[in-house]
Amino acid sequence: MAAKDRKATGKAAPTYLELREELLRRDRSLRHKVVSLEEATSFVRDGDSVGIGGSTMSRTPMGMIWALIRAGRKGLTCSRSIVSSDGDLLYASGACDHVVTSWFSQGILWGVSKVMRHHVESGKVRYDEWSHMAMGMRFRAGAMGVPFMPIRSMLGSDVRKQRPEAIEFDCPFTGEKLLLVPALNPDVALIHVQRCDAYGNAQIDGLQFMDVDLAMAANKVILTTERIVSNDQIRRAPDQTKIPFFAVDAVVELPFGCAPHECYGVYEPMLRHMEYYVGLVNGDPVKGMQQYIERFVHGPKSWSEFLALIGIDELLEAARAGESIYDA
Amino acid sequence: MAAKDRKATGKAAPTYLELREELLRRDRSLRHKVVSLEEATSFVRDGDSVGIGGSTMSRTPMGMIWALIRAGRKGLTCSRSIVSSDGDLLYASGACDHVVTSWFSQGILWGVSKVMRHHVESGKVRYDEWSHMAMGMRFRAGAMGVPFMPIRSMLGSDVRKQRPEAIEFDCPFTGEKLLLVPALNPDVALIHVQRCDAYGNAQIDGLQFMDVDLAMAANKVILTTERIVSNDQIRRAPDQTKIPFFAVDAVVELPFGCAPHECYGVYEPMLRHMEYYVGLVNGDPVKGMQQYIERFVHGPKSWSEFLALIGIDELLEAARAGESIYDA
Amino acid sequence: MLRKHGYSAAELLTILSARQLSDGQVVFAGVGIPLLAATLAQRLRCPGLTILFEGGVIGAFIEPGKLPPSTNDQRCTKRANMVLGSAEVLLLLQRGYVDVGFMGGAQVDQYGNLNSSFIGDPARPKTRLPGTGGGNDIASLAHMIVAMKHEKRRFVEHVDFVTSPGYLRGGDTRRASGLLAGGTFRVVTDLAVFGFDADERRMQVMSLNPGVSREELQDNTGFVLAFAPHLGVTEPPTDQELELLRELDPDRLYTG
Amino acid sequence: MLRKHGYSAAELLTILSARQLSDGQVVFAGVGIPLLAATLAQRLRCPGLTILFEGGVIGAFIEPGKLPPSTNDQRCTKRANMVLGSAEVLLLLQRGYVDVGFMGGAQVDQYGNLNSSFIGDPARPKTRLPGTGGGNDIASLAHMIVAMKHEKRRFVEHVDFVTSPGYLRGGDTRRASGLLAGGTFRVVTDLAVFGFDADERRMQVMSLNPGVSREELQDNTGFVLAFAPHLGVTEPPTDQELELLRELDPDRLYTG
Repeated sequence: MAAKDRKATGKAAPTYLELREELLRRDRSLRHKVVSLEEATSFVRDGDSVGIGGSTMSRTPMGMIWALIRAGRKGLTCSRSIVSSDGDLLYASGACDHVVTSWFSQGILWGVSKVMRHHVESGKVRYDEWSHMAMGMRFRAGAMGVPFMPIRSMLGSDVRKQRPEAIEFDCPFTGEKLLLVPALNPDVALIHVQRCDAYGNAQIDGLQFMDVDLAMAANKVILTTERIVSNDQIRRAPDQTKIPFFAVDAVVELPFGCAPHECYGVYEPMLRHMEYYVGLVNGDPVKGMQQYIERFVHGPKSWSEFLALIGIDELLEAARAGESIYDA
Repeated sequence: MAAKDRKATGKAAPTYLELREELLRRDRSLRHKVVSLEEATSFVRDGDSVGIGGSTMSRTPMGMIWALIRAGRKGLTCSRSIVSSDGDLLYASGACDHVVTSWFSQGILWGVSKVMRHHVESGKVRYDEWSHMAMGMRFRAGAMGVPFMPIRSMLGSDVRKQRPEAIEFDCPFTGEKLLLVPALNPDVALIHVQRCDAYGNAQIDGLQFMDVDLAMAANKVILTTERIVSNDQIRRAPDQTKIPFFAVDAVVELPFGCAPHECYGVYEPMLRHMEYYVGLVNGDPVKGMQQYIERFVHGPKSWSEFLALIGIDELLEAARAGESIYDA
Repeated sequence: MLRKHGYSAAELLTILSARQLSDGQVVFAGVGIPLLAATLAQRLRCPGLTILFEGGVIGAFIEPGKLPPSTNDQRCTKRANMVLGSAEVLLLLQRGYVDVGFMGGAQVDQYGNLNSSFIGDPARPKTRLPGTGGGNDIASLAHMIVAMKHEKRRFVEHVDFVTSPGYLRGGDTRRASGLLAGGTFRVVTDLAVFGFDADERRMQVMSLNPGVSREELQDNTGFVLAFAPHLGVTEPPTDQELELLRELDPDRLYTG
Repeated sequence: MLRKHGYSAAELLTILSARQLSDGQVVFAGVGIPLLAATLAQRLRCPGLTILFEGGVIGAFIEPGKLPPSTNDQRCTKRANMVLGSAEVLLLLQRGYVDVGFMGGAQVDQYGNLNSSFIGDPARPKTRLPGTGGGNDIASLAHMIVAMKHEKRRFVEHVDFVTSPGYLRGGDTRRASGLLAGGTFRVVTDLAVFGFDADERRMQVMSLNPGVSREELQDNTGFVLAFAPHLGVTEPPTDQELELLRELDPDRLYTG
């Protein structure tokens, strides 16, 4: 069943056999998958369940999200470990009406996101809150091909009470109470990495977040990458590959693809742009956001033009800081 | 409850709170843990449940097993993903009377281990067979601090029928039949790595097998390592650390610590010694084994003397082959 | 507030929180005051303190003046012993490797429950707050220190929403709900330091901060306070504590 | 056996098994003949064949003359695309990434069940065999090709012990036991190639190997054979197949 139909009929999740069939239908051979950012948007359909890699302001696939908004995608359900300004953009652009995460605001430095508040408090959109570990275990169950993972958190809390999708359960081994959290298998995952080859064998430096489980849980993966490297380079250190090619459907080379967020070891967040952004949108979550989207999402002709709007000085400064993590 | 008492009373596994208490009792600070091979044996008590790292002939902590046999340990229950000649030695020396694994013989090249057959068929010892993935999921449940993992294999087979410890279960989300395999939390894990620091921060190159889950599942970890490196070196690439120091209780620097087995990227198996060994013990699984243990386990004064018995030519040849994995 | 003492409320809070940690502990710290307090303790008294961050970091040493904007930023990994997945680092709590969880919240109640999700009725919230992040997991799986600014609207009889469980409804209710370990054992504010009694699991004042009276504390608290039999007075921040703290956060990113 | 044809039984078995694979597939191969056959297919006709090994390897290219002594040895990782944990690589089967599992066994029965655990009564076995390894997982979670030497004591009506499930007791019994996907679809031996009928799920001969008669096949089989309506004759190994195979295993490590 297609994502849109599932959403329309209220059916929560594909069955195990449907998931397997979707994988088997895909061409999983070692083949060239490099496409443009614009072409990659065709892998996401209206109404899809979209898993987003990275966490907060780190390794956010901002370029891909930006492209999906420009392509006019609607009705997406987006899941991510922690959602930052990517969520503001997704709600305010109309691309997404349902976020599944553990924490949602631009970042601790700026208090509560007025954009999130505006959309959620008005009841226009849905924000499902799970504990951070529960998010991880939902992706993990999806990656492992099982319907759930058992956890020992969320129990007793109101977070749990808001999630009837999870099931309390007496362990048949120990009699202990456990919470079973259901597998999350997004239709498509958007993940940004430091490097991968043209087939989609991806290496991720530093913080991994939940990206490996997310990639294996999703039916399709779109990779954006700072740099495409040769398959030979991948094969010289196969233990550094974190996502295997056969999980990947599209590869987009997109330098500074997380801007204005961070990419580990390559650039830190562009905090001046973030300050400007937060000032604008938290000042007026409707008009400010509209202004930002017009100027920074629909305005530029390309991702490079968007980067130019951030400004070369800020990019270089962020890159200098990003690379400094490797200073001894 | 101590391992020995649990074994004596037939109590299968420590409770969740017992496991937590055991961890909290341990000094988990960043402290120097380097000891001699002989000193490290004191971390294993008679009757302990011992998890063994590596798989088949790869990254087997042979030096540590050799030292435990010399120290006269008895009544161990040993679990490992796949057991090779390490299991022969453990049974025949009397150190171990119970093996939990998915496959047990010296290696595919030599047919069925006559030593394993002799001990198991006579009913003197126990060999519990689980599927390979079930072994992995048992360690994983242990590592995650939950009582079980759900799996979709073993169902319908006689492997499952022999393991009443696993529980069949109708999924409350999907109605599907699943098998719940119980957590395995060994009292102590023996793991050999290519390098670690004096605190126990360990890097593992190449094949990881189930070692990370095993380390986190066990109450204690004894690391043997080809080389001790500085903590500074570890901290320059923290994303290469696979086992964190606070899981580790003892660090032993032991070059060629897997001999005559393999250590990825350092040496391949010493097949001439293995051929000699298999010929001897499968020719006569009692006397041959006795002879081998006298000459190669109790005979040498040190691990280096054991290596000398294998022969410098074979060590060098194995090292040349081992390093060749990095030839482009 | 408290400017008269030559330090800010946030500085006092950070310093008092840092004092709750001991050398050799493994502490799981949230962003903001907890991160800063753990780093302060590490540099001041506890060189063997192991700090964990939700982004997936073990044994970090945050550099002075380079505080991270979240616990998911690369700055959190500087000279760390290990970087691992976000789920993996939380699973360390579940397995039992962690001595202390350490975080804040928007509201706390008399049983040490924290709210960082909703102000008002969750069905029609006055304010939708960011949510739990790892807070629920940390509070569910470890012994907790809570660091918070002390305001009447934040110190309430019952939180509007239990995001991160303390002792739930007191007594045995935490254990009965399936949370077999952990629980809030300290709440540190700019006015006082609190513990919990062993039976009812209700918050009680252990010591008043310098210059704070019982009455002032009660006036700023939304429920009737209990006081420990041997009520202490908190030692004021030392020059060394203040100096080191200001080195760590020269831009007042967290202590502003 | 079959020396008259200029190739050994093991060589024939390897070559016929290799022919069952198609380019672009993801195949999970056990050690021995399966590993060798998959590598042969990859070098001969299927450059885009992705080979998985239990040790934790994706997309390996085994070097001629350097066959690994197990699928857990470093030789399995040579020029692989990815090396990962043993549980992780098996979980790929459970998730559904794998087209074909490929392995052998000590016994096979009419429903494609494999035994590699016990000969005789498991309670008092005549022979304790090594056990399942990943066999049970592969057979439980993927479509299977089985490669075996054809002997009467190995081709039995019912295996002494179901280590790796085929269709269990035939018909719907596999699905009913909870195994929702997969199943044995080919058994390749040095005498014939077998499939399974769609209803009963019983083994049937699809083609006889060169020079093998129905009678000879039945004489060497422990249960009454069914033959497919359009019984074929297997194409004999080509010179190219034999040449490449002998390059791969010059020491007859697996084909001895």
